[in-house]
Amino acid sequence: MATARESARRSTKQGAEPHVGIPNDQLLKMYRDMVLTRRVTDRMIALQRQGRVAFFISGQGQEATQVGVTHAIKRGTDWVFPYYRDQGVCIALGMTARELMLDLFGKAEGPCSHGRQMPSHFGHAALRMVSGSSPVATQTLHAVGCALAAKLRGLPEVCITSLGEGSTGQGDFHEAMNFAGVHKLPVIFIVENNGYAISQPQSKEMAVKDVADRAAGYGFRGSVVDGNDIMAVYQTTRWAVEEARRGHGPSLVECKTYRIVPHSSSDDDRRYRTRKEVEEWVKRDPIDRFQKYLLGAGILSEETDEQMRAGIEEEVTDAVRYAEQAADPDPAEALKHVYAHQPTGFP
Amino acid sequence: MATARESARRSTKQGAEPHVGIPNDQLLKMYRDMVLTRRVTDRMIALQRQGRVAFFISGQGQEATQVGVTHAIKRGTDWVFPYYRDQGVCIALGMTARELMLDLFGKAEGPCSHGRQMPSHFGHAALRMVSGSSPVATQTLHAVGCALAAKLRGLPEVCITSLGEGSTGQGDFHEAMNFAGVHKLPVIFIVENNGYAISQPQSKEMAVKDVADRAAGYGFRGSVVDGNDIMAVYQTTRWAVEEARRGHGPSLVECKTYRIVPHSSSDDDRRYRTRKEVEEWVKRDPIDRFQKYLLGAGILSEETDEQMRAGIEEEVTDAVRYAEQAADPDPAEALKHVYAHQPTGFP
Amino acid sequence: MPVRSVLEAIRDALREEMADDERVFILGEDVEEGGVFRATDGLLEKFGAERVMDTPLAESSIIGVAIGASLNGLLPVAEIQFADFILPAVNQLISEAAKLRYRSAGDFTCPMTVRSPYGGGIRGGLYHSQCVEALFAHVPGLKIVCPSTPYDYKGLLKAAIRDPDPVLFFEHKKTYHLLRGEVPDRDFTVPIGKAEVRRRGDDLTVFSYGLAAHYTMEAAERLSGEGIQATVVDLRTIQPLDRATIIDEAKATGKILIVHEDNLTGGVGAEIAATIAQAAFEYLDAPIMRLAGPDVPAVPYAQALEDWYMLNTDKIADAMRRLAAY
Amino acid sequence: MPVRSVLEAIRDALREEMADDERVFILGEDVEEGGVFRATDGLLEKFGAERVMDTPLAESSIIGVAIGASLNGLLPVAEIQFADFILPAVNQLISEAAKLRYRSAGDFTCPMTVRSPYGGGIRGGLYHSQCVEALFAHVPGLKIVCPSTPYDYKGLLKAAIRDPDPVLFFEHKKTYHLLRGEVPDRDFTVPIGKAEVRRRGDDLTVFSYGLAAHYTMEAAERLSGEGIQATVVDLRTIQPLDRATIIDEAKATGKILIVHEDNLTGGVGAEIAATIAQAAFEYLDAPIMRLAGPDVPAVPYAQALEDWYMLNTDKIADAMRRLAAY
Ligand SMILES: Cc1ncc(C[n+]2csc(CCOP(=O)(O)OP(=O)(O)O)c2C)c(N)n1
Ligand SMILES: Cc1ncc(C[n+]2csc(CCOP(=O)(O)OP(=O)(O)O)c2C)c(N)n1
Ligand SMILES: [Mg+2]
Ligand SMILES: [Mg+2]
Repeated sequence: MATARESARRSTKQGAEPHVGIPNDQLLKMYRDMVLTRRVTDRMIALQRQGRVAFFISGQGQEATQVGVTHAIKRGTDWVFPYYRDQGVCIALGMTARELMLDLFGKAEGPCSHGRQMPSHFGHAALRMVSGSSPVATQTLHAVGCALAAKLRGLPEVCITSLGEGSTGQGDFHEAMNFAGVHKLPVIFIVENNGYAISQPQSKEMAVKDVADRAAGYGFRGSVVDGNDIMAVYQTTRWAVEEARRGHGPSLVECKTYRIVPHSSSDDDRRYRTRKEVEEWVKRDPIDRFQKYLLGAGILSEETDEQMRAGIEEEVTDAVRYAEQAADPDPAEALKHVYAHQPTGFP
Repeated sequence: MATARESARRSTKQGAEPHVGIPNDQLLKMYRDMVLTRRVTDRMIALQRQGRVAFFISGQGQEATQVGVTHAIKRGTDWVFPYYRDQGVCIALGMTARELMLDLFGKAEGPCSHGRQMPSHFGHAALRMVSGSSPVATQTLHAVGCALAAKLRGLPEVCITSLGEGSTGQGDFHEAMNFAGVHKLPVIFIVENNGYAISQPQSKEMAVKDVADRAAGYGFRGSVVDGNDIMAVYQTTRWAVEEARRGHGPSLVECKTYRIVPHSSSDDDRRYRTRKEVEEWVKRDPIDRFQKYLLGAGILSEETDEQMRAGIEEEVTDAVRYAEQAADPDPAEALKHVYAHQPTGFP
Repeated sequence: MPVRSVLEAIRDALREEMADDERVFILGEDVEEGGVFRATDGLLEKFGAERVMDTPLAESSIIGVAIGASLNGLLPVAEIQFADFILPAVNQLISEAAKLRYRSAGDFTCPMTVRSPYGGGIRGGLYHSQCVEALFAHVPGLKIVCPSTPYDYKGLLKAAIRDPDPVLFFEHKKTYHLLRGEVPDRDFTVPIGKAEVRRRGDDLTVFSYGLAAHYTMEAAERLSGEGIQATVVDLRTIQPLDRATIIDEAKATGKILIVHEDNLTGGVGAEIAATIAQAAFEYLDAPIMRLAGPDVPAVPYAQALEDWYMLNTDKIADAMRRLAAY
Repeated sequence: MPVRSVLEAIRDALREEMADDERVFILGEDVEEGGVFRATDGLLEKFGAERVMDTPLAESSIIGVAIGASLNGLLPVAEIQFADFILPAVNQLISEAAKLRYRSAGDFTCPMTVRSPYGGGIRGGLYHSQCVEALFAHVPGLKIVCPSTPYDYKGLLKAAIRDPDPVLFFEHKKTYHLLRGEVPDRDFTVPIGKAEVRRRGDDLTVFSYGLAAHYTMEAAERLSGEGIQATVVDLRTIQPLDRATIIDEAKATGKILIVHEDNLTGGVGAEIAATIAQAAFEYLDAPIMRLAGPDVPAVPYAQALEDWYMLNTDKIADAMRRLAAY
């Protein structure tokens, strides 16, 4: 069994040719997913500031992690248990800008909750992305249970679940890791380590530098990867997915990244971190970085890039227009779906 | 920081002169505490079989761990958050055979719960042993909180808490370890690893051999020690206590041991383990082992041993007589102590 | 018809459901070995380790994993060793299991059953005696079943396993061996959400469930000899309540007693009383009475204290007499 | 007298108690920075990092650590960021905090306060809107406070911090800035366990608490203009209930409405109704009515759905009119 340290090394040793084994069209799709994610969330910020939506939360800065991870799985076969920042996961999985905007506006047609949950409580039955709640880390156990069922039923399915580094403090995360280890389940824990849990720096959440160190205590692999390097994220997750599919059990992949925006539209991050720190990270923006790489490697041309971005703008604009005009949920339906069959209520 | 492996080595490297630094009278007291613990629990078994008490649970086989740990702390200053097998902790801490028997019989005078809890839910205000519940691992968080208060108040107090290896699967254990690590608290987690959680062998509880491996994931020391070697347990815990008192933070000490009896009076361990396995461990009985050592080292004579044991028999017999005749709790008091001041109930 | 204890009825239901539907599997602590009450005895041998599975000692994971497995085509039957130990799993039950269907407007569901022994009278003290049903009876999205007869145990457990929603199936541990009765060998279910009128009388109506329902029947038989005729309603399902039956049977006699072992304040009896006080007010001939456990944190251990806490036939008969005389 | 918002009253109480008693300290998520609702704003600067302490993101540890700290001479005030997130800590609250005194017959106690924002109406959706008081109202050993006026927030929070038992102090988050009122600058407490009659009228009695109590007062004023005079009782403490006041005020008018935001079934209103149906039965002139949230798992997000769920002055006034006309 590889220790956290070993596999961390393994995953960063890809150095020489980081995109080896990733076809060009996939690289371009990854890039497009990242840009689309960013532009969708940019627009969400604007909509909230304009008072057109009540609330908004995003993972800006974490797109390489989210898109990289998701490209490593088999969409439609594998299961996804994301967390509230995972717009990049949603888009890479196949959710459309329209669907994300429907969710933001709380519309009946929104695939995540049909207007019942706050935005960013992702879920999409057709895409095997399971509806999540707000209390953090609970979804990690659902991923484990889903992986258990896959194993018991002999299905070649892998489950991935993501959460923030602060959320690893929850008891449920420990129980999920432990259960997955004991039963050697095909599940991958993605820790999107952005250094903060709302206002609290990582040092107030744990006494170690790497969450990945904990995997050894559950008998499986833990890797640390530069979460702003989409190819590294992809390669590491890919390897973990293959291991899981081969019956070699779970992995933890810790992606070191940063959210370059406040926690949510209700947060003012100037209270707890310097502008300088944020700017440093903005300089390391994962999208710019990947763009440069693709241009340098001749995989992307300036022209294609511009065309792609223009298409994305249209897509986002269309999405907002569509979602804003879509129907609100009907209160007459609000008593439904408590149970499969509505009980006769109070007379 | 010492890793689990390093400190495990450290603690077993005492080899040459295992009792170095432990005064003879303390060695003899340790021995007496072990024998008294065993004889008290022997009698409890008998009383339950005779139908004189309803229920009984013990840590027979784990006495070296329990007594060794407790001798390493400052009694009356340090705080103890034990678990249900810890008769040896109770006795080494200063609880009398009478008090344990009062608890067993559920008598009003019993110091643990005054007849309100099942036996073995230890607690003793004067001895700084805090009343425990049945749901496992909850007490580890109380120990952490108590250690936090000691640190905040600048008191030189250390908190120890014990639990079984199966119980480390609970979320609360993770949260306790994590909190203790972040705040570098004077708390020591004693894992009494007896290989089973009721019927489940360790392999069904975790995918690792040593729970101590997990400590590194929380940023502090983890040690593995032969829990049937009282001097090794003592030395390792002693070291951990000193580190804690010096402000060097928490430790985890994993004591590998075995319960040579069924889980409780309600359990039939023939269903899940062979007699051969149990007999192997009975041969490694920690009390016999320590007795031999003390005799060999000339610290204990056959004669002193016999006298000591005779005294213990009397003590236990007296305890049973006293406890059985003691007053039962009065139902007229049963509504008390829900709150400090009893609310006016239903009219 | 064969006579079965409660425990045997439970075991029969599990075995039959597992044989009939390969999606059904059991997970929990010590279940492979048969469980501390032996409810799963023999199932490992019959169905193998893939369908009877020991879990780590962590209740939140038992429930969370069951939810996840139910999402992927299985029908988990999770055992929580004692109902007292369901508390570490409350977040998974209330935030997740109860709300998954609602929060996705039906796109995701978690058909699962959680079995757990509850209740006192076996010298279990504070933490092996608790009734926990009222904690969940406030939570829409969960179903809660507390049967009292071996017949209902079997029929309701089968119904729970087949139910498309999460069901908490609470088993009064004192009744495991105490209560015996006729139970068909064949397949049958008892509908969740339906109360059962166990006996009818004109003088008063008593609502109860679980062990208390058994004592209530004994008390009613005793009072019958004294000329007091009681209707006894066994609620069986605690959530969703069978309000129609409750209201009808309350109206029929106008004198209402609600009996449960769980402590009084905020117990299931409060909702029954409130329902009747609103919907059957004009039919009431007496104050709505509740007889329940005292408002202490749980059943204390010493025999004298346990006796003080627990219901029995005498206590119930006394309350019925008092109400009948009103 | 100075005028304060609910949030300011809470902050004042915290600051004064911390200044007066050095055993008082605050722990929770993001509390150093002031907390997501800014209730602890300025306290770190004033009292230092030893007395205002960020914790890891793990509610069970927040409560468990608070219990442990209270055992060793401190008076913890734990913040749970949203009441919805108290659920992972239910085991520590119900198995530990609520039972420590009882299980040791008074040898050990845990004086601690748990503050948490609850309630809907701020577009918080299913998991940032829940009322959780009823889950704990069944648990002897815990005290539960749900104030409605800035004055009571300050006085009751001070009483909670000084109370020898664990107190859950729930703050309706929509009232933080919405409600303002006179609050003395000086030290005072409001007793836990006492309801307050906010206004008196002969036609009906309405029981309520929290934001609903505020709306109920508005509705009562409105109805007063229509000639309907209501007594309004603000319960303030949910556990232990002030049964004496409840029964007296129920008897006084004989027409009872209970109003709460939390969903109906098994809510706090059930216990109030049951209490009255037993102890004030002969004084009743009408069915006991409850007006409460619909029985769905929680408040949905979309504005139309949230409006559908939430109480307001109109809905309460309608219910009062209907009852008065009975
Ligand atoms: C159980 C629970 N407690 C508290 C919260 C409130 N909360 C939402 S996000 C968050 C911080 C999460 O930090 P982290 O896990 O690092 O993820 P990030 O937001 O940084 O991506 C907190 C405290 C919650 N959602 N759930
Ligand atoms: C939360 C909880 N779940 C289940 C139980 C029932 N139970 C009591 S002891 C035990 C096994 C504990 O095993 P371990 O931690 O290894 O300690 P040991 O008994 O072996 O000393 C179980 C499952 C419990 N007490 N608490
Ligand atoms: Mg983070
Ligand atoms: Mg063990």
